Amino acid sequence: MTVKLGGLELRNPVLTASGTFASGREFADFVELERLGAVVTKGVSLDPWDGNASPRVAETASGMLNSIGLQNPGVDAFCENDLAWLADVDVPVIVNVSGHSVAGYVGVIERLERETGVAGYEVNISCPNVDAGGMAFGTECSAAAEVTRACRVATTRLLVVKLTPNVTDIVQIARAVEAEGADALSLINTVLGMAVDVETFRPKLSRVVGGISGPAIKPIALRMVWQVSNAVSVPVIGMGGIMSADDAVEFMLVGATAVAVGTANFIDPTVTMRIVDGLAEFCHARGIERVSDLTGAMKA
Amino acid sequence: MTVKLGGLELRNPVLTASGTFASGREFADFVELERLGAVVTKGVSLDPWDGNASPRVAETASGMLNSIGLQNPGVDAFCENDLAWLADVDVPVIVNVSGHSVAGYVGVIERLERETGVAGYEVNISCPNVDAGGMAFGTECSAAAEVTRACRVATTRLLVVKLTPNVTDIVQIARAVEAEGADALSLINTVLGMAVDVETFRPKLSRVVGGISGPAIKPIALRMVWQVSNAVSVPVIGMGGIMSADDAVEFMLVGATAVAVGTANFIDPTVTMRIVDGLAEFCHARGIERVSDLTGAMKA
Amino acid sequence: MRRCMGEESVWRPVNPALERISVVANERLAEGVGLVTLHAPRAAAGVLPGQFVHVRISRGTDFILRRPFSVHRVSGERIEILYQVLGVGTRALAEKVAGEEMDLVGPLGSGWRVCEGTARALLVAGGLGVAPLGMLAEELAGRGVAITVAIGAPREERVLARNLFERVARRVEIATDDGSCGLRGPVTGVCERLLSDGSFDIVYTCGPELMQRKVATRAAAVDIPCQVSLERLMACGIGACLSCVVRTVDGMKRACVDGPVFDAQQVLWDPTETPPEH
Amino acid sequence: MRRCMGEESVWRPVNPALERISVVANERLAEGVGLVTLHAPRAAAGVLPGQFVHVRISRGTDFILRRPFSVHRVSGERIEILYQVLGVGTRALAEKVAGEEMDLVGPLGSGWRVCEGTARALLVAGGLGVAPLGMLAEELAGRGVAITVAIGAPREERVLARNLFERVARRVEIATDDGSCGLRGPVTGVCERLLSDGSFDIVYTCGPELMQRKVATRAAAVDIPCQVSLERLMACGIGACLSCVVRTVDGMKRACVDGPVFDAQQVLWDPTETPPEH
Ligand SMILES: Cc1cc2nc3c(=O)[nH]c(=O)nc-3n(C[C@H](O)[C@H](O)[C@H](O)COP(=O)(O)OP(=O)(O)OC[C@H]3O[C@@H](n4cnc5c(N)ncnc54)[C@H](O)[C@@H]3O)c2cc1C
Ligand SMILES: Cc1cc2nc3c(=O)[nH]c(=O)nc-3n(C[C@H](O)[C@H](O)[C@H](O)COP(=O)(O)OP(=O)(O)OC[C@H]3O[C@@H](n4cnc5c(N)ncnc54)[C@H](O)[C@@H]3O)c2cc1C
Ligand SMILES: Cc1cc2nc3c(=O)[nH]c(=O)nc-3n(C[C@H](O)[C@H](O)[C@H](O)COP(=O)(O)O)c2cc1C
Ligand SMILES: Cc1cc2nc3c(=O)[nH]c(=O)nc-3n(C[C@H](O)[C@H](O)[C@H](O)COP(=O)(O)O)c2cc1C
Ligand code: FES
Ligand code: FES
Repeated sequence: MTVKLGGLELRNPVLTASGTFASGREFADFVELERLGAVVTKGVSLDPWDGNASPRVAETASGMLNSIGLQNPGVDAFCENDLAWLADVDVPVIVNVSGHSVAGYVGVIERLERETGVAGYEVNISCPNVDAGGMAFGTECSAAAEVTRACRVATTRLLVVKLTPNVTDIVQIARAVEAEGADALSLINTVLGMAVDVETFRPKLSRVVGGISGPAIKPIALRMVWQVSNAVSVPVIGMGGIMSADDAVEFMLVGATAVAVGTANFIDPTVTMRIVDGLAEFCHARGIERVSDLTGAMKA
Repeated sequence: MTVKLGGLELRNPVLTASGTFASGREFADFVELERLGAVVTKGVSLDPWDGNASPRVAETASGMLNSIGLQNPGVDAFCENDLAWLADVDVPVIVNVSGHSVAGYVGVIERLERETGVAGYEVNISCPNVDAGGMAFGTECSAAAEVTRACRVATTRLLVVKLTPNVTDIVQIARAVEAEGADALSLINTVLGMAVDVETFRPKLSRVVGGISGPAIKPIALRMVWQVSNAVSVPVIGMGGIMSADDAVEFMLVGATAVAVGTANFIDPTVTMRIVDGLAEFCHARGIERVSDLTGAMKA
Repeated sequence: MRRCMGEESVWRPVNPALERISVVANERLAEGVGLVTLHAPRAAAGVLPGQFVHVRISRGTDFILRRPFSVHRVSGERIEILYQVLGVGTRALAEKVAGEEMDLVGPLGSGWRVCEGTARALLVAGGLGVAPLGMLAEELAGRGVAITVAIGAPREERVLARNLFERVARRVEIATDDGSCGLRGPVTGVCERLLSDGSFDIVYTCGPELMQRKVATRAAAVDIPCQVSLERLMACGIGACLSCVVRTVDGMKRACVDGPVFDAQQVLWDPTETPPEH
Repeated sequence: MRRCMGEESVWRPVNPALERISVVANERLAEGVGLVTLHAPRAAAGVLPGQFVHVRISRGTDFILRRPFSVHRVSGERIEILYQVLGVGTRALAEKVAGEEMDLVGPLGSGWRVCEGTARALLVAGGLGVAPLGMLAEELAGRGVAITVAIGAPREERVLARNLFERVARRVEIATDDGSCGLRGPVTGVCERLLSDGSFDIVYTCGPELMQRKVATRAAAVDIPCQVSLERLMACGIGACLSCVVRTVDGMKRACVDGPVFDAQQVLWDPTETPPEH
């Protein structure tokens, strides 16, 4: 069941999607964390962020909207609490990194370089409010490249860059990021959307727009993982609406090396265990020796 | 219940979304066509198009994928059969226009200018395979502007341009199209996606990727209608996942002047009538005098 | 080719409508196969053999499209649907209990064409292909047509609607893959023998597409007209979406309104499927 | 402020788990209000007053999130949930019949805190706010605490759980908006009078947020500790998603794990809501 992400060998290809699993502690009653491929933590920034006003979530057809706004206590508190707790758990930890500026991203990484127990970073270049001319870093090749370059200089650990789907051509962004030395790509982050309450005439999120996640976006995510994995040579971590082992298989068939499970954790906190077991069964039932044989095995 | 689209006054804001209603004849058993705001026909091209190989549809969570590929018998056959049939129906007809090139779009319009019974055109600049460097016309401002300009020269009838959601910044495209004289904008067309059969390892669509429609894309569509209607002064026809009068209200609240109902026609062929009635009831129950008062009435 | 091509069918379809229906009974017939009886008075009164109904199994948005099913039998205000559990929709259908409500759009499609003067018909069914042939057999028998039926199935348990056919047919032949009932082997073998032995005015067939194609080839070889019933993924079911196209000698046709029944010779079979051995 | 702040509660929570449950009964109590009894042995054994369970009402993807409900009562292996039909989830819950299966994650949240020495408690409920107070009243009564309950409702029909409270409380006061039962007017009026008349060790309140805020203000005015139970939209229910945050004097807290019960003085009430008149 092992898969390789850059220099990292994972027990299996099932990861947690950032922001949906905290740092794992909240799931300790439901999940054997040691049986995950890796824990990808919630987004961490240099300074504490308050996040957005409530309501922060709304339900949509086969999905949900969120505008949490990357609320987090800052990297120091993260090291003290989350990393310290994770130190006793035998699972690779990939820290999801947020920033308002290139220096912000790099600052988080530099602080974390002083810690053991961090296997790698997932750089989230798809937060909607950063200082690159009001545009997210992830929607422009040059900005995406700049962040990647700066982070690459800051670490030799696994460097994953997480892409946004809200672009005309995700392949261009992926190529730009790969060229700057990213070891792997994560996709997709949430899709921008909104919803309105027809009784009150108010938007359902206080910030009006938010990110859609869940099964509704799976077809978009699959399409992008397929496009990107055909265009780059680094491994791709696929995510977006994975609810079952079959969904995970779908992502691997279109080219993902590993998968991340997000919103599904809210619906069934044990879901990652079901997917780990289900993937093994899927392969076993079909005589597929290595789960990695699924990667890119779609017959087009 | 009347609303205005450019120079055209519609009985009510409920239209049919192109490609989901043929030219109305197939719905004659279920719908009083005269009670629609307008019939928007399936896409028509200069020459007959065969469309894509089967399977052409697949179901996804709260939605469906299609890769019909604009199969149509060409504009001459359309005039002979569809327009002739519609001539006896008292409903405004907006013809959805497809093309592989600027000349292709213009050719369809020129041919239709010779016909009575056409109230306007909806120019579909979001078909995935056209000759503008493999990129859809709808994903580049300059190409979108060029098509609009050429079509504007060809007609004084209502000119609607239909935008694709598969772009980084739909507002830019909308502005470019408005600047070239479009009377109204339609959005959104389908969202690019794919799905894979995990039993056979094959894509569920023969063309691998297709367009997602239905409730799953509603939050994306609402967000884009909101963004665009705040940025342009021409009316917006909102669509994407409308299944009920409440959904139609949501689109109007974020800024749509009219709405179009697509995939829902497949699920309930009488749905447009339910929405026309439901909109009237919604307004009546709340003492809203004109349905057009809903347009942009969201309290942000 | 002799009789019954291009001629008018003896049956005339009624207009389709959206109809609220309720489950009267839902019976498991075999592993993964069920028969659901629906109270659907309008459809029951108007449906012709070979037509289908487009059923909204779920009202939620978990899966949104209707599912097409042939009407297997009609009795009074009820229609019967024979179904195989394949995916999310048929699984949900299998879980329906008496009293639950759904709705359908129907009756839809062209149905089997029967011409004046038809005296001897051969019906060839593969697996669930018996579904649209049940009503046909009863109606033909009612018109005094002599019917021979060949049914193919993987094993005995999956030989469906045998009683119905034995009640109305002159002769019923069965073939199973494992030989647990009737002959061992494909139903196309039985069909070939019947076609060379007897004489028929028409062959009606439904089942896996490759099987139908083989049956059509055999019928053509002995110059007997053949009607096939093709399955396609269907979104609208009423001719609007073009998801269900069938390539024919007369161009692209829609399985939902121009079919599902086609004259076999009209059909340009899918070139990606292996052609039948001759 | 006197007793019971920051001190340990007499109750200790158990770890939550995913539990398969089934509907034992589902009863309509009033227009849009129901009481569902669930077989949920693990939750029943471990749940504390004021805790909630996170229920997956639909297994489809039509609406995917769980719905949080307070446990109203426990009896044996069963828990009772008092619910109001508001949207798609509670509508689906209202349609559940005996025997249907669901699952829950629970017991979740902090629950009401009860300190050693509590002798007299005032419970103030607005509308569905009675839900998490039912079990509290029973447990407090079991510990010999003298309970006074004030219930507010729009009209008589909507005065919920009256029997339960009358069985265990020393005194039950009712206020309805239309005066069809008890006093006419808001329950906060009753609460104010009770607080100035009697003496209590603690006030527990649940209901619309503005009402809870008013109750808290009144309790603070007479220097009695008050616990409130706050509702927030909840995605995960277990502290991971940060959708349910509550602003407090100690920073952002999560209603699902740090609450839903908070000491009233900890809460920084939503500034966009109109403040209560003093
Ligand atoms: C005119 C017509 C009449 C039919 N009559 C019957 C009948 O009487 N009894 C019966 O059991 N089935 C019948 N079918 C097939 C039936 O519609 C499908 O099996 C059903 O829609 C599958 O739904 P699902 O959600 O269970 O499967 P899905 O989860 O949608 O799909 C499961 C598998 O079934 C395939 N499939 C889905 N829909 C169809 C379809 N329309 N045609 C062929 N394959 C499909 C899919 O490609 C997939 O491989 C008929 C189909 C047509 C077009
Ligand atoms: C800890 C906790 C305990 C609760 N206990 C009970 C209880 O015992 N009985 C009961 O009837 N309800 C209770 N609720 C509220 C209940 O969870 C919501 O009413 C329910 O989730 C609505 O689901 P729906 O699908 O019917 O409504 P939706 O269609 O999701 O929404 C309908 C309306 O209800 C509002 N709403 C939705 N979810 C919540 C929520 N979690 N809190 C507040 N408002 C919401 C929405 O904003 C919307 O205006 C509790 C909520 C929490 C957080
Ligand atoms: C509540 C919530 C919070 C999230 N927070 C983060 C985050 O901090 N950093 C990040 O890169 N992605 C974040 N995401 C995006 C997810 O990691 C994931 O990319 C997305 O939700 C799609 O996967 P899913 O459909 O399985 O949820 C968040 C998603 C949700 C729903
Ligand atoms: C089967 C199908 C065919 C379509 N054909 C066309 C078309 O010919 N021209 C066009 O502009 N849009 C076409 N569309 C897009 C719809 O008009 C509409 O923009 C989209 O489906 C979103 O709306 P909905 O979610 O209500 O379906 C088609 C959509 C579907 C599902
Ligand atoms: S199913 Fe839509 S045209 Fe046949
Ligand atoms: S509901 Fe997810 S943190 Fe509270």
